[in-house]
Amino acid sequence: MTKKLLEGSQGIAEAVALCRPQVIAAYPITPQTHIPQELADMVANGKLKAEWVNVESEHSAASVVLGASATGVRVFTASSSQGILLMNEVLFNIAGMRLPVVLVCVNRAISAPLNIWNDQQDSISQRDTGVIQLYAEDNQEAADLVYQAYRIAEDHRVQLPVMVCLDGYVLSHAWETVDIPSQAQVDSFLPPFKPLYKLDPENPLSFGMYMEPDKYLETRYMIQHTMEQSIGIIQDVAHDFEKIFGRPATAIIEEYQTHDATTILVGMGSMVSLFKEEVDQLRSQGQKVGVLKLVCYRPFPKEELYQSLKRAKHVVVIEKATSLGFGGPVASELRSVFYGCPHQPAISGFIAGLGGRDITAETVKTALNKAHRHPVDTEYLDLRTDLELEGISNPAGQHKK
Amino acid sequence: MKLTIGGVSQPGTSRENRTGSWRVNSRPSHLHKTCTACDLCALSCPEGCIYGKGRNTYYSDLTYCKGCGNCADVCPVDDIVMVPEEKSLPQEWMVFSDNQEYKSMATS
Amino acid sequence: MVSKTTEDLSHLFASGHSACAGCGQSLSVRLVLRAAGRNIITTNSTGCLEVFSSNYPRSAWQVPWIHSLFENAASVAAGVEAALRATGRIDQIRVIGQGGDGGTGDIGFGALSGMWERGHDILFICYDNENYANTGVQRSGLTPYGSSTTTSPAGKVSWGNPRPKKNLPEIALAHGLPYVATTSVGYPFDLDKKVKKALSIRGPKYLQIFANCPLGWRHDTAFTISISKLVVETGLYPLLEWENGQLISARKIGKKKSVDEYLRLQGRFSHLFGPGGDKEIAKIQAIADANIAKYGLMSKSATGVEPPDETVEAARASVTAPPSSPTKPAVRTFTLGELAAYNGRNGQPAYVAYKGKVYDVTSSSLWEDGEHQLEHKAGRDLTEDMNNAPHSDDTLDRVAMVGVLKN
Amino acid sequence: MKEIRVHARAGQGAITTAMLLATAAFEEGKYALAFPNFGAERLGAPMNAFIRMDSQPIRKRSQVRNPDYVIVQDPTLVKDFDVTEGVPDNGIVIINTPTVTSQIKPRTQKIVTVPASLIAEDVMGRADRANTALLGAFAAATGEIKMESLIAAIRQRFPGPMGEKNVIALQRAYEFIKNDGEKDAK
Repeated sequence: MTKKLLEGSQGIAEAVALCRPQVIAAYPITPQTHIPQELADMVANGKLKAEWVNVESEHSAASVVLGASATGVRVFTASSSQGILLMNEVLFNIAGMRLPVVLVCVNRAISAPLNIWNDQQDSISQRDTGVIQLYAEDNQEAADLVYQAYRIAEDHRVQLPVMVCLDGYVLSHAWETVDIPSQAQVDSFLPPFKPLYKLDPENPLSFGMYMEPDKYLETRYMIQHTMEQSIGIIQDVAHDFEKIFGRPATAIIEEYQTHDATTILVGMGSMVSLFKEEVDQLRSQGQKVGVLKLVCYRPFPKEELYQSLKRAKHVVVIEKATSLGFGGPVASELRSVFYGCPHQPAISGFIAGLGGRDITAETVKTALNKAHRHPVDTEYLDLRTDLELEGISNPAGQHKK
Repeated sequence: MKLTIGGVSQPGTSRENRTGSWRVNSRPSHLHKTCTACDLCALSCPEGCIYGKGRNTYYSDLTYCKGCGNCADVCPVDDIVMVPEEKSLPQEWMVFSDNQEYKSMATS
Repeated sequence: MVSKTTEDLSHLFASGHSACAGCGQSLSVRLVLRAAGRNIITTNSTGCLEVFSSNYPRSAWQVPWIHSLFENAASVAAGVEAALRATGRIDQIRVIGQGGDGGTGDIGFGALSGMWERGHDILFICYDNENYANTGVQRSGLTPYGSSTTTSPAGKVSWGNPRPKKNLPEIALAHGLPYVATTSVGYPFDLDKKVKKALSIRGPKYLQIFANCPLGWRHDTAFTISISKLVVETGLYPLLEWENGQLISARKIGKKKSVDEYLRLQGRFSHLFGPGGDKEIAKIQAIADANIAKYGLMSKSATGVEPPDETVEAARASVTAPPSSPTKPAVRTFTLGELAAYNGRNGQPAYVAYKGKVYDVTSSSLWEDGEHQLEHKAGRDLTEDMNNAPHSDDTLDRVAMVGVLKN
Repeated sequence: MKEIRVHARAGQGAITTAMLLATAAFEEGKYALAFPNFGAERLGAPMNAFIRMDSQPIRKRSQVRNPDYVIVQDPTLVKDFDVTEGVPDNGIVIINTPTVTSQIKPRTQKIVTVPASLIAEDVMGRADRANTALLGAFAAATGEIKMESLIAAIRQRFPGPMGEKNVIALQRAYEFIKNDGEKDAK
C-alpha cells in the first residue's frame, strides 16, 4: 500500500492497471482523456501488458470491449458526456449479453449548449441500460470502486457491466492523496477472469441471438432479478475489500451523522464532501442534520434507503441531473421508495450544479432552508437573477407541489 | 426450455427447425441417371440439405428443403427435376432422415 | 470432388435456418464457412443473416459467432482480435466480420474504416444483396442504379434509385488493405478460393460477395445462381482481386451478355422495360461497358482485338449442341507444352487431355478460371485424375474434342 | 486549512504550481487538494488553479473564494482581474514581476513581488517556467511550506537536470524574498 499524491485520473489508471485488463479501447473526450492517456503510456512503456485499441468513436470503444469480453478477457473503457451517450446503444447490448465490462464515466454535462464541465446527466441518462452504476465521492473512492467493479461484474451471479462514475474536473483533474495497493493485494482480492461463456472454436457458442416475444420479457426479468440480488453481492465485495485493503469501502450507501438526524441531505459524487462539511457546521449550531451518500445508483438500493431515511422528518436531495419535463431522477425515485410506506419523510428535490456551476456551502444552506419551510417538488438552485431569460417572464421559474 | 444468461446458444441447433414444411409448390427429384457427382447441386443449395458421395447418390433432405429449385437449375446434366409437391412424403425420403451415413454428414 | 480425406466442412452453417427460399446470402455464408473451416470466430451485424440464423435457442452457426448491433460488426471483430492477441491465440484463430451491404457500407462504415485503418487481422465480408432486405427492401448505398426499392420506388417521375452503386472495394483499397476481392455466389469455386486466399494473408482484408435477395429483387427463387452468374457475365459485377493495391485477377467474360438479359429476370428492374426505359437500360449498359473497359474483362478474342481462333469457336459451338450429337471440330495435335498454354486463365481457353484426346472445357459451368473443383487444372493431361474421379468415360462426351495429344 | 489561488494564463504551468505545492504539503504529512478551474481555454487565456492544505482530510471541493494566499504568475493579469478578490485583510498576494507594481490597490493585504521570470530565464533560459521561483517566494513570504518539502516535490515530479535547475530557481527566489523582499512590501 503506497500513498501517493495523484491526479484523480491517474489514480483511476493505476487502479485499472492493477486489475490487469487485457484489452483497453477508448476514444478521447474531455474530461476523460487523462485516464486513457495514462493507460496508453503504461502500455507504451511495458508497465501494463494489454492490447490498446485506438478506436474511431465511443460506439466502437464500447463495441471493441464487448467483443473482447465475449472472447473471454478482462476489458476496460472510459468516456464522458456525449461519448457515454454515443455508447448508449452498446451499453444496453453489453448488459443484455451479460458481459462483465467495466467502464469509467468521468461525469460531464450534455450538449446543447456545449459545455465541458461537470454534472451527472451523462451517466444518469444510462440508468435504464442494465449497467450497474457506482458514484465516487473522492479520488480514493473512485480508485477503490474500480477494483470492486471488476469483482462485482465478473461474479457469475451478476454478469453485468459496471460503470464507475466520478465528477469531471472536480475529481478527475484534482490532485489529492490516493492509497494505491500492491499488486499482490489486488490479485488476492480480484482473481483472474473466468468467463461464464466465451467465443471459442473448441465450443462454438452463439452470442447475441434474436429473440421473439415468447422469451424476451424473461430476459429483462432476469436482469432485473440479478440487479436486485446484486445489492447483497456488492455489499459482500465491499466487506472483502475492507478485509484485504484495510480501509472502509462503501459500495451501496454511506451514512454520515444520520443516527439522530431529523433532516438528511442526499447526494451522489463529490458534492457529498461538501454536505459533510456543512453538516459538521450545522451540528455545531445544534441542528440535527445528517448526510446519506448514494454510491450505488443502479441497482437502486430501495430497502437500504428506506431504512436509513425513514426516521427523518426532511429528506433533501440535491442532484446534478434532471429529467427535463419532470424533475430530479434521484428525488423522484426516492419518493417512489416511500410510496405507501408507514414512514413518510418530506422529500424535497433540488437541481444544482448543472454544467459545472459550483455547488457551494450557500447552495446547501439555501436548499435546507427552503425544504424546512415547505417540501419542494423540484427547484433549481443558484439560478442567476441578473440574466434575462427570453420567453420567461418570471425568472424564478420554480414550480411547487 | 432453458433461458441461458445472455441468451447464449448451442451450435447447429437450427436443425430443430424443419424448414421443409415451407415448401409449397415443388420439390427436387434426383433422377439418378446421368449424375456425375459434380457436386454443383450441393454447392448451390441455400439450405445445405443436399448430400451425396458419388455418382447417382445425391439426395435432397426434404426435412429442410424449401423447394427453391436452384439445384435443378444448375444441374449440368439435367439429372434433377422439380416435381409437384406431395403433401405425404414418399417412402424413400423418410428413409433418408434415419440414414446414419447422411446424418453424420449433416452434423459434421 | 473435394478431397474426401479432409473433413467435410459443407455444413458448418447448418440447415434449419429461416432464410427465404433461394436466399443467396445463406448460401454464401455456408460457402464461406466451408472455405474458412472451424478455427475462426465470426461477428455479424444486424440484418437478415443474423435474424434467420439465430432465433433463440436455435443457432445455425457451428463456429463461434457473435452478433451485437447493426453498425459495429467491425468493432466487435476488432475486440475479438485484440483479445486473441492478448491471449497469444492470434496465430491459431482467424477472425471474420460479416455484414450486409447496409451494415458494411452505410451505418457500419465508420467502424469498418476504423478497423481497416488500424490494421486488425480480420477478414470482413460484405454479403451484398444491394438493399436493406431485413427491414423490407429499402435503398442502401450499394443499391445499383435504376433499382426500384421501397424507398427508391419507380414511379411516374422516378426510374428507381437515381445513384450508382457505392464502390466499396475501391474505398477499401484506399485504406491500403493487403487483400481486396469481389466474388459472386454463382461462382462457388471463385468464392472458396478468395476466402482461403484472404485468410492466408495477415492484416485487414475485404471480400464483397454478390448475394441475391429473391424477395427484394423479385426473381424466381430458382434463378439465384443464374442471376449471380449473369451479373458477372454482363460486366455489372466484375469478379476482381487486388493484392497490395495491385489488381491481380479479373475474371474474363467469355461471351458478353447484354444487361437486358440480367435486368429482365428481376422485378426490381421491371419498370425499365416500359415506355422510355430504353434510355435507362442504356445507362446501365454503359456502367457494365465501363467496368469491362476499366478492368479488361473481355478476353482478347471476344473483344475482337485478335481474330477468333477457329478451333476455339468451333469448340464453343459444339458445347451448345446436345451431348448426344457432338459436332466434329478440326483435329489438331497438341504437345503437353502446347496444351499447358490453354490453362483457362487470363482469357485463355481451358483444354484438358484424357486418354490421348484434348477437350475444350472453357464454357463448362464446372470449370472456373481453369480449375475444376479446386483440384484439377486445365492445360494438363487429366487421365490419371479421371480414374480417381466419380466420372465415367463418357463424361467428356458433353464437351467438344478439339484435338489429340502427341505422345 | 490554508487556501491558495493561482492566477495565470493557460500554458504558464499553474497546474504544475498547484500540484508541486500540494505534493510538498503531502511530503509534510498534510492533506492537500490541488485542482484547476478548467475551461476550454487555449494557450494564453486567463485561468486559475487552487490548492487547499490541511492537517485534516479535505472535504471542500468547491472553488476557492477566500484564499489566504494568491500567486500571480503573469503580471499582465492584474490590470484585468482583481487578484485580491476575496482575500482576507491579513492575506498575502505574491506577484511575478520585476518591478514594483502600481496597478494593485490592496486594501490591507500584503503584496510581495518577485522577479520569478527573470530568475527562471537566468537559471533555465526559460522565462515561461516561473512557477518554481514563485513557489520559493511563496515559501519565504508565507512560511506555510518547508523548502525541503518543495525541493523533494520538484525532484519527485521532475527527476534529472531540469529538476535540479528548478531547485536552484526555487532557492534563488526564496533568498530574494528573505534578503530584500521586505522592501517591496507595501
